[in-house]
Amino acid sequence: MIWILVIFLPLMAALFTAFNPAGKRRSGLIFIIASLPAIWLGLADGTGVTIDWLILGTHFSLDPTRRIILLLTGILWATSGLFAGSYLKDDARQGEFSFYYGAAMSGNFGLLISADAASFYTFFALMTFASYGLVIHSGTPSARKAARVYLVMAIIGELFIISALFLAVQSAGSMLLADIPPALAEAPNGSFIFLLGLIGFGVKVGAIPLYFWLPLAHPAAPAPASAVLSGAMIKAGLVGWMHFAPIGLVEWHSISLMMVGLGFAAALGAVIIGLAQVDPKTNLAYSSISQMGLMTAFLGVGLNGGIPAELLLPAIALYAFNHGTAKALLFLGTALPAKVGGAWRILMWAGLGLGVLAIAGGPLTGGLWTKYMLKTFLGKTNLPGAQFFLLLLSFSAIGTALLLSRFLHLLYRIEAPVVNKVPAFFLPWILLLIAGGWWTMSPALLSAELMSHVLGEKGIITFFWHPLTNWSALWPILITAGSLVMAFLLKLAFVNRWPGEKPLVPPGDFLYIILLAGYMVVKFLQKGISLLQSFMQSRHSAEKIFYGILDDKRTLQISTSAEALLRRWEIVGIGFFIFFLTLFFFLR
Amino acid sequence: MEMNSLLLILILFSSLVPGILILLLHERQVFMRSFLNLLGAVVKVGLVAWVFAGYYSGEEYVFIFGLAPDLTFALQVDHLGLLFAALSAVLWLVTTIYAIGYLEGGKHLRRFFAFFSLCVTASTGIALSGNVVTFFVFYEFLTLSTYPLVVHRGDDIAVEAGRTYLWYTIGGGTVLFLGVVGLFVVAGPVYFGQTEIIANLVAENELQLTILFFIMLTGLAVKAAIFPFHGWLPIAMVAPAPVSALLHAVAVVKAGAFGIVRLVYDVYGIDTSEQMNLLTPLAVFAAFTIIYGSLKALFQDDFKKVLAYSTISQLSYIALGVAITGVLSTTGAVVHLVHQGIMKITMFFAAGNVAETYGYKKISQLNGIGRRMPLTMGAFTIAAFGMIGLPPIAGFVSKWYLGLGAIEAESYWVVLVLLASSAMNAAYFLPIVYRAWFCEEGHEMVHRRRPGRFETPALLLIPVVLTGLFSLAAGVFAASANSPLSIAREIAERLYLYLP
Amino acid sequence: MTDLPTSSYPALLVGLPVLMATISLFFKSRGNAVAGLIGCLLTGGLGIVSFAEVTQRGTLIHILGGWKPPLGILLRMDSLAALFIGITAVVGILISLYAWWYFSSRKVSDGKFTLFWSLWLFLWAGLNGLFLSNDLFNLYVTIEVITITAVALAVLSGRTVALFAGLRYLLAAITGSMAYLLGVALLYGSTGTLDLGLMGQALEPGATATFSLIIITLGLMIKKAAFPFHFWLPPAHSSALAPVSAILSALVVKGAFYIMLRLWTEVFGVSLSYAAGQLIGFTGAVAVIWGAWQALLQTNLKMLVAYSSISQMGYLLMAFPLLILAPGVASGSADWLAPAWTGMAYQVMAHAFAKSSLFLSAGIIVFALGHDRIESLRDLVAWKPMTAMAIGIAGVSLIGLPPSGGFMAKWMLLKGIFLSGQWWWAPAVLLGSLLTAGYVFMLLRLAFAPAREKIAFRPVPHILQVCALLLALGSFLIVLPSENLIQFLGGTESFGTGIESIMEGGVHGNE
Amino acid sequence: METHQIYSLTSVVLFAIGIGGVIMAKHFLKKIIATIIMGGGVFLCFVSFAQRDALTFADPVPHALVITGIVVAVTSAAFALSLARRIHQLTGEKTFPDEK
Repeated sequence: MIWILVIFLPLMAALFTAFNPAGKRRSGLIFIIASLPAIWLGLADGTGVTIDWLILGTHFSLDPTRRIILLLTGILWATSGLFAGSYLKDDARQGEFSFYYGAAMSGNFGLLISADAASFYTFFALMTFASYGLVIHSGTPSARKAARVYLVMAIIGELFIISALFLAVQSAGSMLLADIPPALAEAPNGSFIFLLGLIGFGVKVGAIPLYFWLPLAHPAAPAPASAVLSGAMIKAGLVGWMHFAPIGLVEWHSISLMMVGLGFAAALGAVIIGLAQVDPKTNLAYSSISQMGLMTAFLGVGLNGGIPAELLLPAIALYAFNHGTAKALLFLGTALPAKVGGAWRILMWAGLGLGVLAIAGGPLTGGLWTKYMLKTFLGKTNLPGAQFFLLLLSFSAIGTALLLSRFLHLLYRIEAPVVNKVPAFFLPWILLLIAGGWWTMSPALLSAELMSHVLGEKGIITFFWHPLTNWSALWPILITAGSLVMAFLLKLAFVNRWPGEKPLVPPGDFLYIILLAGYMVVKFLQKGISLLQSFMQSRHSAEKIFYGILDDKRTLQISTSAEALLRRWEIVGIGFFIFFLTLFFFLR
Repeated sequence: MEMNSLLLILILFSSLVPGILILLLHERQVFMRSFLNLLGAVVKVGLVAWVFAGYYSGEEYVFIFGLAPDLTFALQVDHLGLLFAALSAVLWLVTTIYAIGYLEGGKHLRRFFAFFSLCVTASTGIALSGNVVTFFVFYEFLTLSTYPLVVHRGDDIAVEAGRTYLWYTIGGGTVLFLGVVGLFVVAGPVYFGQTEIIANLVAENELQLTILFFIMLTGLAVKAAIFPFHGWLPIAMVAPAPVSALLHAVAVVKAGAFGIVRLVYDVYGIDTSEQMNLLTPLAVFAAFTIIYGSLKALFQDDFKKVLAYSTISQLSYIALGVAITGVLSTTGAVVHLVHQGIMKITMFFAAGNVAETYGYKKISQLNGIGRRMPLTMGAFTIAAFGMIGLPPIAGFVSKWYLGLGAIEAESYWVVLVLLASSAMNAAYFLPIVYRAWFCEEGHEMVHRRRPGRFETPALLLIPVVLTGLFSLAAGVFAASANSPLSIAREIAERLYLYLP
Repeated sequence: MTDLPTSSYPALLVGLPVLMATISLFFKSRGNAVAGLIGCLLTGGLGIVSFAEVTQRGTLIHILGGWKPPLGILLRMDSLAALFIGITAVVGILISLYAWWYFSSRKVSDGKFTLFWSLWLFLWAGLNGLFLSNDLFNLYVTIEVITITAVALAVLSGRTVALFAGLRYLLAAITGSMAYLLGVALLYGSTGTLDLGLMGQALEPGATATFSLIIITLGLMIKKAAFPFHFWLPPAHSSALAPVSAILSALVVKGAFYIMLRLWTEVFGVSLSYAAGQLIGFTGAVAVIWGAWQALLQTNLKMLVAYSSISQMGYLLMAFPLLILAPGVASGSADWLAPAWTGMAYQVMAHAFAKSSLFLSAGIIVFALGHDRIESLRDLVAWKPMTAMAIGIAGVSLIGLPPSGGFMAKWMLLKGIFLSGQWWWAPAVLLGSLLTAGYVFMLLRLAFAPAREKIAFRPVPHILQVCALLLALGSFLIVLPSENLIQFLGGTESFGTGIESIMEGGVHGNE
Repeated sequence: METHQIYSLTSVVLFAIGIGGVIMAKHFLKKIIATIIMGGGVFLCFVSFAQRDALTFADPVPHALVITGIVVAVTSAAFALSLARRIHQLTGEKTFPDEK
């Protein structure tokens, strides 16, 4: 029952908050209630359920990995929903927003608890297409453009996903997602199927080179929507990957290396482009790309073999948990500086700072812990260049710190209200902060096996207070802080002239190259395309030829004169004799 | 006569008799006409449900009437026929309601509703026909009974369209006739399901059987609008919306598709068809039609034209599924027979509602229509998503099975065709959805008043909402017992029981 | 032959209409018509009753005056004759009823139409006599009676067009009759008998037999307007009055065909060849296509229907090549004879019903509008729905769509074609169907099209429409008893000798 | 050549002339006369068969037939003539319109 409520309540919430005035007024509360089953499932142990009559026969169940993500998702949707309830209460189209929000929520929960391919795909699509409504919500030209790019990419992603699912289900011979990784490990075309999935879900994850819609779409949505987009929905792609990745079963060295390479490229490259942005939300979007790059890389590490999935995947999930809560915190935070005044601002800045640190992996934060876990795996792998990648990991920490400092800087420039006031949506924000911090750092979500694998004999408390670990977390932060201070001190033109109005690189950087290339291709093929268009717009069909003959004047003329000839007595006589002779000939 | 045979006749009569009675009514007897129509439709649904229940509890339904010593008129019930009959009956009821609302106050309604009923009689007859000859009889009857509907508007465009419609369908019927007689001569009276007859003849008459197969296929392809015989379909769009809806969803095109299904599965049999290599050309033509129809739809601005070309494309899914061997693709083909029907009828209802309420027929005029007509466009959106193949809507289920079937048969190119078609479906349906929901209303639109209590008259609104819900439910509850999918799966499994 | 059950029906079938025709001649205008109509109804009823009698008792004969052949005249009513008489009766009754209201609602000044009734009764008598005749000369006399009365009916309207057409018809018919009679003379010369059965046994292959076969066939083909001798038919049929047109095309042309069928199957068995059958079939096929094509191009309704007759009669000829076995084909294995035979019979029936209905509908339109331009059919569905429906139903039967009589005919014909392996006839059958659909739906299309201007028309008696519709429905209803009908036609007991031989193994060609 | 052969040959020639006349002549009267010539040929043929061999009596049947035939032929000819006359009265035409 609870399993159905997980998806059913958000759908009901969507309808109720969209169409019922009372529901519209209390949408925040309703969304909290709607996400309670998901949170509950994320924390409790459920055995799963099979619903024969739903879609193509639905199975719901959870494993530790997805339980972590579900908890994350539940928390994010709940807090963002509450946030949105008051944040958007003056918005004329709040009802619409709630509708898409609820639908996307249901999709997001559903895909996490789905254990079979069809329902997974169903909820994935529901989430993807419902969040289109979130992206386009503001209706501004830039939002429309972002939404269009989002939609195109989403459809491309769906196509890859469905083809990957077709092949995977066929080779697994079962609809259960759990059967896919072993089947891929066995199948001769397993790596091909995995690559299809990689591309398909890569769109959602924002992996290189499919990320360019992300810096457009995530910032275009209202803050609570951005929070779930970047915090929760982006993780759906990761979950998709996890369903396909036969971790611990194969040793796909080249795919592994490719993923690690691309992951780190994203982790570092996104930082550079993100630094050139002027919109805090775009900045965050690039940060998301960067962070997802790291997760990509660690999943890639798993494909190199030697690491059991039961250990690696929860670790990645926890990393995602940390990133998700913190990123959502920051995204929601973008709405705060303009609204929060007076003493409350201290709390706000503290929260934002914590969020930044958590993502950058600062000392005493969940970020440190999650990053450490993954580092353990990287350290123990036999992937070529593992040491180099470890170094890059540290660089990425510096990069992230820089990027998020820039984010704070951008927020800082927003004019604060003069009065000492606090909006209602400050509460969910704080709740999120607490919940995120608590569950990232508590060992409750992880298995004892994993804990001991990472930490050995020592407990997590020891880990956090161990100077060495803190130092390893601290030095990238210190380097960042140092370089920032240096930049200020030197009053380098570099910092002052760092773009404030227009981004150095337009959001969605890579998109423009694609569009340019596409434009050139179109121009090159213009003649062909216009030909195709005129061909397709005109009507061609078989009857044209037929009518051409039938309706032609000459046809009529010839036929009539032939018949007039046949009516003449002479011709009849000739016919008589010909007939006579032929019959005579035939009868002889 | 036995009760069960009588039931089959009653199913046919439940629309035939109202049709004839309506013809005898006076034009102004609106209430009586509507009453007869609805009564017939409800009775038909009830009877089909009765037969449905009976068939699943082991009853047999056969009606045989000898025309000539070897020429028999036979009705029988099997899973496939029952599925199609149920589809016809239910959608007829819905469309009747819609038509009553849509054509209110129009001219020549007596004629319209009479032929409307006859058309459904033909469609049900096709579903229930037990042998090739009976099928052919109803197939031609369908052509005739739809003609007055196509030209109903009665202006020159409609009449010209009717001309083209007839040339195509009569031509197709004639070709089919040739094939049916030829089959009769070669194989005798073939009842559906007796595939062993053909199988036993293959050794001796392979050439004749091959030629006959393609002759019959050509005849059926005309109604199924497979390229290059699709030309009549976009033209027949001049008909009133309920007619287009019925034509595209259950009656004409579906008769062709259903015929192809019957031909391959119940006349020639799958193993025979495959052994004789008959299916590859069908697959190629179907695949080409899918792509071609989608491409054409992509470049249209007329709402109904888009839907028409989309029908051409979608219908060939069925043919494609038939052409691929395997339980999964067969399931996909059969279930798409139903799913395409309910989704397409929803779209036509929606297009009709928009045109009837606001007079908009072009896609470029649809900006913001979703706010004005949320239920109509909501149903349309569901159907459009289904057409694209998005879960959990009916279209997804068909596509899922077709795709899996193609992979099972190792026809990977078919998967590519399906995906390309999905992409193109998205490319022409999503702009409509986008305009409806996310664009601002045009200037003249803002000042328009809403037509009444609802967004559009209730008789127009109820059907579209119903079929929209059907499309959704067929997908969401696909795995439940007695859903179209489960019946289709059962059909497929029965068919392949004979395969090694 | 003479030991078959005798009955007075055959004699009555000829005598009664002659009597009634003569009686009606004694009356002035109104009484003439009443007597005529009574005569028609009686003759028709008699035809139906005698048909039923034959179905019960099998072949009936009547020996006129007790004089046995070869000197006396024997009337034979076998199943084929009974079928033709039955159709003539049913169609004739409906046409007569139509004619009654058609003429009686016209202006009184058109009084000369009173001749219609006696002429029509004489024609009917001729037809019945033709179907019942069992010797060649009797056939000649009856067909001449038919010709003269038919031409007289055709020119009844007195319009110049009709007169020209009638003279052309008459000249062509006389030429055909003379050719036929020459053949009869030659046959008599070589066999010394005129009785069909005896002649079939006595005829020996040779130059005389061949020559007479050719000349008789040619004569009859002129009379039945087979391609390329159809030149007289369209003007004659289209210029006549509506009931007359219906009679001419539904019944009269069948007479010549009937003789040809009888002679080919019963007399000329020895001198036929496979190739000759093919030639006849070929002319039939050409007629099917050419007639339908010309019909498609017409602008006048009655002209269109007349060309349609040429096309439909072509189907009848297409059965001939199937009835003649190729050299070397074992008679037992020829399983296509029965379908070809029944197909032909159905074509005769379906065409009689459908064509008369079409001409009567055309008459209604002429009645209402004063002309029959196809353009004037516009909006027919609105102002004469019943007539539109009659045209539609009759047209559907002509096309051969199921479940009409035309469908049965084409089904059987095609079946025969495929069974015999002579597949090359199939495209002609189908193309004919398609072109027929073309002109039928050209009419229906206009019927559904909006009128260009307001139509002013004379009120038409309701009963006229009913008659036309009933005839159209008849072309469908004949399918219902098809199992019995086919049995009736195919049951060897009720067959004449020639048909019996066909059922047993066909007419053998020259080996 | 025997007598009845001469007769029958003549009859065929007469028939052919008649046919030629019907086909080629344009004037109504000529056409009608041509049919009468055709009839003459046919009747001659009949009569020639009445006595197939010199020994037996003449066969009476052909005579009866010829008499009947002549009656029919005369009727037809008379009817044709009356039609032609009527046409001439109404229109002044002596030929078919498409044969001028």
